[in-house]
Amino acid sequence: MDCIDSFNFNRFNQGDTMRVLSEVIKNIVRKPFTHKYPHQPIVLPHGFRGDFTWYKEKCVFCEICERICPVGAIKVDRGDVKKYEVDVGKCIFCAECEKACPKDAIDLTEKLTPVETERTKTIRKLQ
Amino acid sequence: MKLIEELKKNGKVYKEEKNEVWFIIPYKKIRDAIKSVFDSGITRISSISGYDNGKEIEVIYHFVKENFLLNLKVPIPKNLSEINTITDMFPGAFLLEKELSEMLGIKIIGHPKPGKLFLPEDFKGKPPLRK
Amino acid sequence: MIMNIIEVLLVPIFLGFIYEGILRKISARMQNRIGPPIWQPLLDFVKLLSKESFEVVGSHHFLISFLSILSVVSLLVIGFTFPFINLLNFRWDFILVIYLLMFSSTCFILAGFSFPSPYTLIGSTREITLLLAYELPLIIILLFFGMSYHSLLSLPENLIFSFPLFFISFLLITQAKLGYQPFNIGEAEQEIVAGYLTECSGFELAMFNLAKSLRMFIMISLASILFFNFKNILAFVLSSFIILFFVILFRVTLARFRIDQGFKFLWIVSIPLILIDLIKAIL
Amino acid sequence: MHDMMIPFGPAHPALPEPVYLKLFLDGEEVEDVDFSVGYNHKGIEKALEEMDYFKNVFLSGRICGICSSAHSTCYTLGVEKLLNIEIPDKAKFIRIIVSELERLQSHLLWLGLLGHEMGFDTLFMLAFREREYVLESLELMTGKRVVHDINTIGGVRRDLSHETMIKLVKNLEILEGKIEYFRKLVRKDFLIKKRTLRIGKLDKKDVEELCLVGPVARASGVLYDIRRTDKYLKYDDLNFKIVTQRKGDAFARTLVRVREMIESMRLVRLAIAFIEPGPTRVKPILFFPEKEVISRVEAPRGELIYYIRSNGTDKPARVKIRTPTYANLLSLKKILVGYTLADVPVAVASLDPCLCCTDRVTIVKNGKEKIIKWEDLHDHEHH
Repeated sequence: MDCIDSFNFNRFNQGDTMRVLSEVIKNIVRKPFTHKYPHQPIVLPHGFRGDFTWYKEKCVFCEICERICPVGAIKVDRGDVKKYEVDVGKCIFCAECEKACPKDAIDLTEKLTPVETERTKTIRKLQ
Repeated sequence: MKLIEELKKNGKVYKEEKNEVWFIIPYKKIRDAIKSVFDSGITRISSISGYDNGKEIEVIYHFVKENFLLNLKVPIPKNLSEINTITDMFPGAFLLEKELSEMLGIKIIGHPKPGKLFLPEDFKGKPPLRK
Repeated sequence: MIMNIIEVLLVPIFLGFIYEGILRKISARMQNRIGPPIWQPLLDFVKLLSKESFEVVGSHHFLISFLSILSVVSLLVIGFTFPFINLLNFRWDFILVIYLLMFSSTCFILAGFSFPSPYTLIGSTREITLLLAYELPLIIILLFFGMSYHSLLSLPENLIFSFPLFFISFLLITQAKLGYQPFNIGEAEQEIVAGYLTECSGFELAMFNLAKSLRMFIMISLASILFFNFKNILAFVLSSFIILFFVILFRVTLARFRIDQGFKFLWIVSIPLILIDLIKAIL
Repeated sequence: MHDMMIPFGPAHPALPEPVYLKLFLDGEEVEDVDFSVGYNHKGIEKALEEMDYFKNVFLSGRICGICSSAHSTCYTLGVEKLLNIEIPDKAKFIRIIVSELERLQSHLLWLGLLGHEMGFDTLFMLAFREREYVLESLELMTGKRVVHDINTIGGVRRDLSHETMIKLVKNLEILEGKIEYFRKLVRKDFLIKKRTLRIGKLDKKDVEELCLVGPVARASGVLYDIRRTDKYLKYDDLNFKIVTQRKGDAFARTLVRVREMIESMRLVRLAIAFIEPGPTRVKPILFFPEKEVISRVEAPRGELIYYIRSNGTDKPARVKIRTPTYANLLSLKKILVGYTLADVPVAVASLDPCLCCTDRVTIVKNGKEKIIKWEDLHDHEHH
């Protein structure tokens, strides 16, 4: 049979609370599962798509990342004064730019993005 | 299948794929076509899509029976912009028709509870998905 | 004299907060969380006092403040009757305890009724229904041991051994009185937001929360006075913690009853339990 | 004559979802119910029309937080059908692993919420504790915990390394015991039974009539699972069972979901075993013919349908999404009327509503009936 009917028990059995009780008693002596997050750092696995980092020395200002970004968070100005601007508030951490970059100038590090209280502070003007 | 023969009287097949049949039904004959779907024993309507192609509004009913998908496309002239309800035969189309009516501005004749679903009650202006 | 009164007023309040802190800490550990520090309820209270208390349109703000203070005061007065405080002891002091316990609950209910909100209305109605279910067994238990604390002295020391079923049903009543699972029906947040306290804020909420922690202290102390040896202060504290542990265990392992189920459960379970022990004692 | 009207939502402690239920009560009994949705308009259907096919993969993954990869799988399957490309087998299996892990975390989240609705916070905490293992696996596999973004047109974006597979299997071994524990718990627990048995009944006829989908339909004995009927991806190669129940009450839905978790874990193990080295992505030819396709997947909550229509440009002409909760909403009246107020949270939770999926829709109103363009909207949302 490729379908199972999980109807093989007594519906009129009132049930008990023993299972929760035993788990709860065991938990008293266990170490807490939660962390005190900001005081205790968390470990992010390898390959986590975290905070946006850009390396100026590698970048050739080819504008590929600007074109490929789904949310338009990256602005590249390849004029006389070369400018690179990223809005981390818009970034969705998809890592498309990291994949597309021919010079490996973009890295989504294994760090969390710092929280800002103002919208303007999330725009990073990199030079 | 008998239903497909039946439907071919009302409209014509324009695309046929594995487990999928796409019909185009003239606006006048939609009631008969839906009736024959209902009579054939299909109870499940999965979705109603609408698309404004500039000249007319195409409404597509997607019926499902197990793995078989039956799609009926009905072009509605823009100056008419109304269609009979199918909620009397397929109660599952209740919300789908409501959404269709508010997003594409099609009047659903005989809908049991017309009114806005997603948009605010006092919404005025062009239906959002009209081109 | 002044020292004595400060002791009598502040010690129950302080202990009430500590009990609640312990309850929150241990239930957190039982759920494998870290949980708040033990003095968190005290901090909450102080913070709530500093908050603005909103006047709800269609209700009497003064009345609600008054009710919240009344419920705290009536619970504090119960503390006066405790045998090691000996401020307010007379021949029928259990009657006073029963009356004041019910009165403090009634303050909550009246506060709920005085708001023009469906949530508080339903919460209060449910609380009244529950009151009808647990008040009778409570009265039977208290009056069976005599009319006063004094009469307890003539009884054997640890009553829990001679009346174990009384103890079990008293635990159930405690749970219903405190409004913890499975009897947190009157303030079921998933159904009626916060029940009878939905519209309270600031000072009133702080007072009602204080009344709740005080009620926990009173009910637990009452249970350990009735069922354990209360002449020895160490034994009293120890037995209080045992009862507190039971309260936590109930709160953590059980879900909430529906009001009809809760009402039925209290009647079907606690009344027969009491009757069995009664018959045993009479024979 | 109704005694009183209780507003349930749009912001309510029981349901972290923006749905507004008007409950008309007589005492404690629910006599009538009226609902309104649409508090969560994101304008996604319109936005999908204004971005190109590749960027839309990320947008479709963000329609819903809990069934993120179901949405993007459905979208990419549709576009692949449109382009007529066949993706590599390895990509198919990786998609299966991610979507089954997602089903696992979604059902665990749901189990926790069910516990929360009946005041059983310990069950909530336990379920969320075990969910952490699933999220950890997903994080390791895809790089993010909730919005995985693993799919792309023509395959998957990240390969599954050997170490990740070992870690995945290890996590599954831990989870197996825990989920078995939950199965025993919900079948035997006194108060869970008391609160869910005979609540929110839906019989087979209602399900067929109202076109309900997913675990809700299966709990009433209707065998309707897209994984089985459509055999998309590689589901026909993997041996799994569809869980059904006959009674159709909240308890039956609980059992179906808990049993489904076990089947999901089995599927993940099987898919890992089936993976063979090879490419994970084919480069699609970027020519979009004028065509219309329909694609269906089984999301954690049931059948999810995308209708995609192209007009020859690099942007879709129309994307219509029918989410599972949207179909299941119709049953609200059936499962609420006649029960008491205390049963409302449990009954609503037993549908597992996800209004973020439902309210995707089409327009954002700016106070003065001004239609905002997608670009404006992006700046708008931060203010």
